[in-house]
Amino acid sequence: MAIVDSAPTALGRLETLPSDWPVGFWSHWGVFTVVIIAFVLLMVMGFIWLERRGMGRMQARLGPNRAGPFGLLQPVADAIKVLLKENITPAQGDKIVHWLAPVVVFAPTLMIFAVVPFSDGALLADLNVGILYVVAISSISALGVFMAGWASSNKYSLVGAMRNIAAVVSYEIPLVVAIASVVLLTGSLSMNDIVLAQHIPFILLQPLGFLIFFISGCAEINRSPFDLMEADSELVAGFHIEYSGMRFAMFYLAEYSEAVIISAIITTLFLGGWRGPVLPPWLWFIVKVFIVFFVMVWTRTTLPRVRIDQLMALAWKFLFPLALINLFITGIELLTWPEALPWVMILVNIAITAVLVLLWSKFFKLGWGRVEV
Amino acid sequence: MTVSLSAWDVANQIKEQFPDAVSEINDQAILVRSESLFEVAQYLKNRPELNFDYLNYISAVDYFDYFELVYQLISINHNHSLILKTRCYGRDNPTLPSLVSLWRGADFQEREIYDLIGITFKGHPNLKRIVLWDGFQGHPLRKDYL
Amino acid sequence: MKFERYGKGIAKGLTVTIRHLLRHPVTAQYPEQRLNVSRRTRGNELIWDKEKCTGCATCAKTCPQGVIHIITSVSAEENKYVVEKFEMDTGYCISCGLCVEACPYEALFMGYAFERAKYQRGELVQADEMLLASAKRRPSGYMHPEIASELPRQTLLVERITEEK
Amino acid sequence: MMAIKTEPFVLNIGPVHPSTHGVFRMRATLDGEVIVNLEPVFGYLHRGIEKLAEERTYTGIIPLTDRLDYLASMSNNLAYVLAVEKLAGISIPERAEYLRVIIAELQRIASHLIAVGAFLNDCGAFFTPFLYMFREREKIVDLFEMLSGQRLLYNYMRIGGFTQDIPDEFLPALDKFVKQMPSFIDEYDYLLKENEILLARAKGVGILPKELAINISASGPVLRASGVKWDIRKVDPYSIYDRFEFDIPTGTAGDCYDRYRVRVEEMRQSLRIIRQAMEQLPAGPIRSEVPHLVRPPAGEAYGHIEAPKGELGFYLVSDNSIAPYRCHIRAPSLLNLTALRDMMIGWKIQDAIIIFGSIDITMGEVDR
Repeated sequence: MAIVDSAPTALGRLETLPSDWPVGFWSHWGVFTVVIIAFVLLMVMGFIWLERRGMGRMQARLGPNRAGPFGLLQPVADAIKVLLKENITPAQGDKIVHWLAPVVVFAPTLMIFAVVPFSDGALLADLNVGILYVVAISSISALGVFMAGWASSNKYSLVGAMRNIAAVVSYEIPLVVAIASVVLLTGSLSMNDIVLAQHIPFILLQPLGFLIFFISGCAEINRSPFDLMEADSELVAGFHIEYSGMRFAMFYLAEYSEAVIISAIITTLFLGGWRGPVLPPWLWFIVKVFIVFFVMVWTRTTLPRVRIDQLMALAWKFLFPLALINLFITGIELLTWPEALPWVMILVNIAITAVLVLLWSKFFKLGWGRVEV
Repeated sequence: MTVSLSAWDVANQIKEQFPDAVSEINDQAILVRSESLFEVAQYLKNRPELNFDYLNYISAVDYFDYFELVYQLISINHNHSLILKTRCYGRDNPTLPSLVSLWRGADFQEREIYDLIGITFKGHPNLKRIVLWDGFQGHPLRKDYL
Repeated sequence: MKFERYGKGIAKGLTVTIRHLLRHPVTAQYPEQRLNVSRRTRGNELIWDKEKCTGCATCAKTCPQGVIHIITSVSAEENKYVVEKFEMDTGYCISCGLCVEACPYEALFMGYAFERAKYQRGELVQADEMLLASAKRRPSGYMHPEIASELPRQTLLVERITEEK
Repeated sequence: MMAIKTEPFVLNIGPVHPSTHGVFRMRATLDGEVIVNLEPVFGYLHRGIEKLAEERTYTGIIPLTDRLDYLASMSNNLAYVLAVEKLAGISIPERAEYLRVIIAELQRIASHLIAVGAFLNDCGAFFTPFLYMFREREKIVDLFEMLSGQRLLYNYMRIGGFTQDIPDEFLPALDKFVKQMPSFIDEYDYLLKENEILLARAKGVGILPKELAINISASGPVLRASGVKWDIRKVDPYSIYDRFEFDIPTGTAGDCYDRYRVRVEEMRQSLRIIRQAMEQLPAGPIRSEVPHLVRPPAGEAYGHIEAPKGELGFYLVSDNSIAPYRCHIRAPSLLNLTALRDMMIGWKIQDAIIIFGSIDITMGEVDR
């Protein structure tokens, strides 16, 4: 009932509200939509460039360096190439779903940016349930992935899609619990408030939460060592094996914009968002996002891939209990010493993290994974 | 150094057990009759002094009148080797006993010989063409294949 | 996953990759930056010395692919063979160098160049004048040490790696 | 465990697949992700080398042998020329013997580098070990290019020796390589040897028990990883291997990790052999007097070497003509695949890929 009641008021408020917004609601909306799309596309290009160049240098080669200075225009060249390619739909595939899947995967990634603050208050919609919105919307793309896997009528893509669903569903839980402990600290679900509350970055107050969030985030967006949904040495390309041309470009774009999102959310939740000295806030934000992504590139370059049962076990046996314990410890800390000095809390939390990880590693063992058939 | 066992000695041991099995002996190899190939091979594998547990290779040669199969047996424990040969007459449907149940290493090699030379191995669990496709006509490694 | 080692191995691996970020890449930028090939390189062409060739066809007999076709006639006044046609199909050539090795009169050379892609298959068949040496078609030192000593020294990766580990 | 009814389905892994190392096809029956049945399908790269060899001269076959295991052409050349020399009773000069050892061991390192790199790449380490290994292999390929003029299909060995003597700059470059290489091997060990994910993926996976390994005629690192100390260089020394000191690394469990470790350790041992051979390398001719067209007496011979992939042997039958009557190739890659099904059943697709990668085959040799 409350929703129905409040709906007209909310709409009414929109008409009158934006005293601090430049030219009213619709122009604000328009400007930020353009900003977000431009931001996402540029960041994706930057990420692709960073990944290919960074990985190239780590692998003792140069990486793309022909298109533009330092190969900066390589993503543009890639985009042009891929747009000129033929769109192929498998003859046995489900045409409509096959066509729809890239859209379903890509659209939510743009929607999430509505709540990511680039600077104080500079965001499309300062939802008071911001982080909940992020969690809710980001799960939608899993549906698109499964649509792609199913509609391609290819066994590889189906297996890849199944793996993806399994991974996303499992890793959502430690992810959300890790977020919950951050929310406990701030007392608000709004992304902007979370940033404002970080006088010291939460990575220090919540080291364990950060670790869990980072690992589950990597798993959510299929980055190595959890990239078994599109494992190129096993499933060739996973769910998008049958895609080409523009639709493939959408998947490619979605993959990297998901990486942008996870980096942006890690930045917002744990690294103090746009806060930082000297440089303008938006630049701080971008720099931090790039640093987070660089760590992902670094791990991708180094680590082998885990197996699907190990992936699930890691989520359920390692991350999930640790996330719960982290949540409890955070709650207890807040209840017992609400006024404790932050630096004491940092030391205590880092100690707790170290002890817990070591302890869990001791207990945690996997079977060899062979199934008798 | 892998010692090549004297074919004469081994042949004498085989003759004690299977008097009719050996048809010809020379310095390098023992030629056994194709009917008793399996028994002789089994004997060579299981006799502790010989203990040929490793089948190194099988080769088949087309001599027009007959096909000659060459088995090199090795004992990992004793580090000695022996060449066992057998002949298979008739070009239409040459048949030999399969040794897969003794040495599984014979699996692909017998399939290959079946494929390229055209010798059927009785008792092979999965005897079909290995490198050529199923409908292929002829056996390329025969000397009369052009 | 065994976490008995607390991710120590993962951390070790990460240090190796990050250290490579600061090292020189080993890639050569091909069209601009050309490395010297071996002095004995067996390029995908054959160079023929018409003066030295006696038309004995040893090369044609040696060639495992049967690439070389040589037609000779007998010249009565000079009492020797005259090569009427010396043709080879580089499309079938496997660059094994056996012909150069076999030639008793040292009239054949492997080519030093390696960029001999053609647009038409027909262009791969080379005969007579096309096979002669020229500024663009330099012979390599394969089986010809006297030529090898004049060619530039081969670029070796082992000498370009400067970092000690 | 659970009562969900599942239905197995058939998945063709290959022939065009990034991890089948060539055109190999595994017809896998899967229950979910678990392999319940598997059938290897060969023949996509069959060129009939054994038949082609019957109509070429003895020297003309050497380029063909390059194309068997194209990642270890020198080893193939060596096995073949040893068989012919045995058949024709040709002895070769001392210097050539030493050079053959050096080259064969270099080739072993090059081949193992690819095997290890490809195996780690199959495990999912995104091309990093692969490219590092390729960098090291590049150095060896450079050396071989200096010798033979080509980078993949060397065609360098001849019956009775070599085509040409080594150039002057070869030994200094080799010396530099031998000095550099151990630190690089250490570094790659540091990169992934103790990596927890790799241990979890490869340890205990794809076990080939000792008895089965012997029974299927496995050879090379696959056999040794199962704990059988069987190396042709030691048990039946060909060429002059009895003059060098080296160990045979063996595994214990016979799993993928052991096969990977055995290969890495073999690289170190190969470096050891090269160092010894370089010290002892005598001067002198590199080719004995062999007629242009070899006509071995009628008879048969089997020459075998410990190639990087296993025991590579050539069984040659001569009828006193310029071409062999029969040339049978004992291909280690093919025989090592015999137990593929046993190793893979019950594992998941991901394991199947790394088990296959750890066997290290080259399709040129499997299909011939």
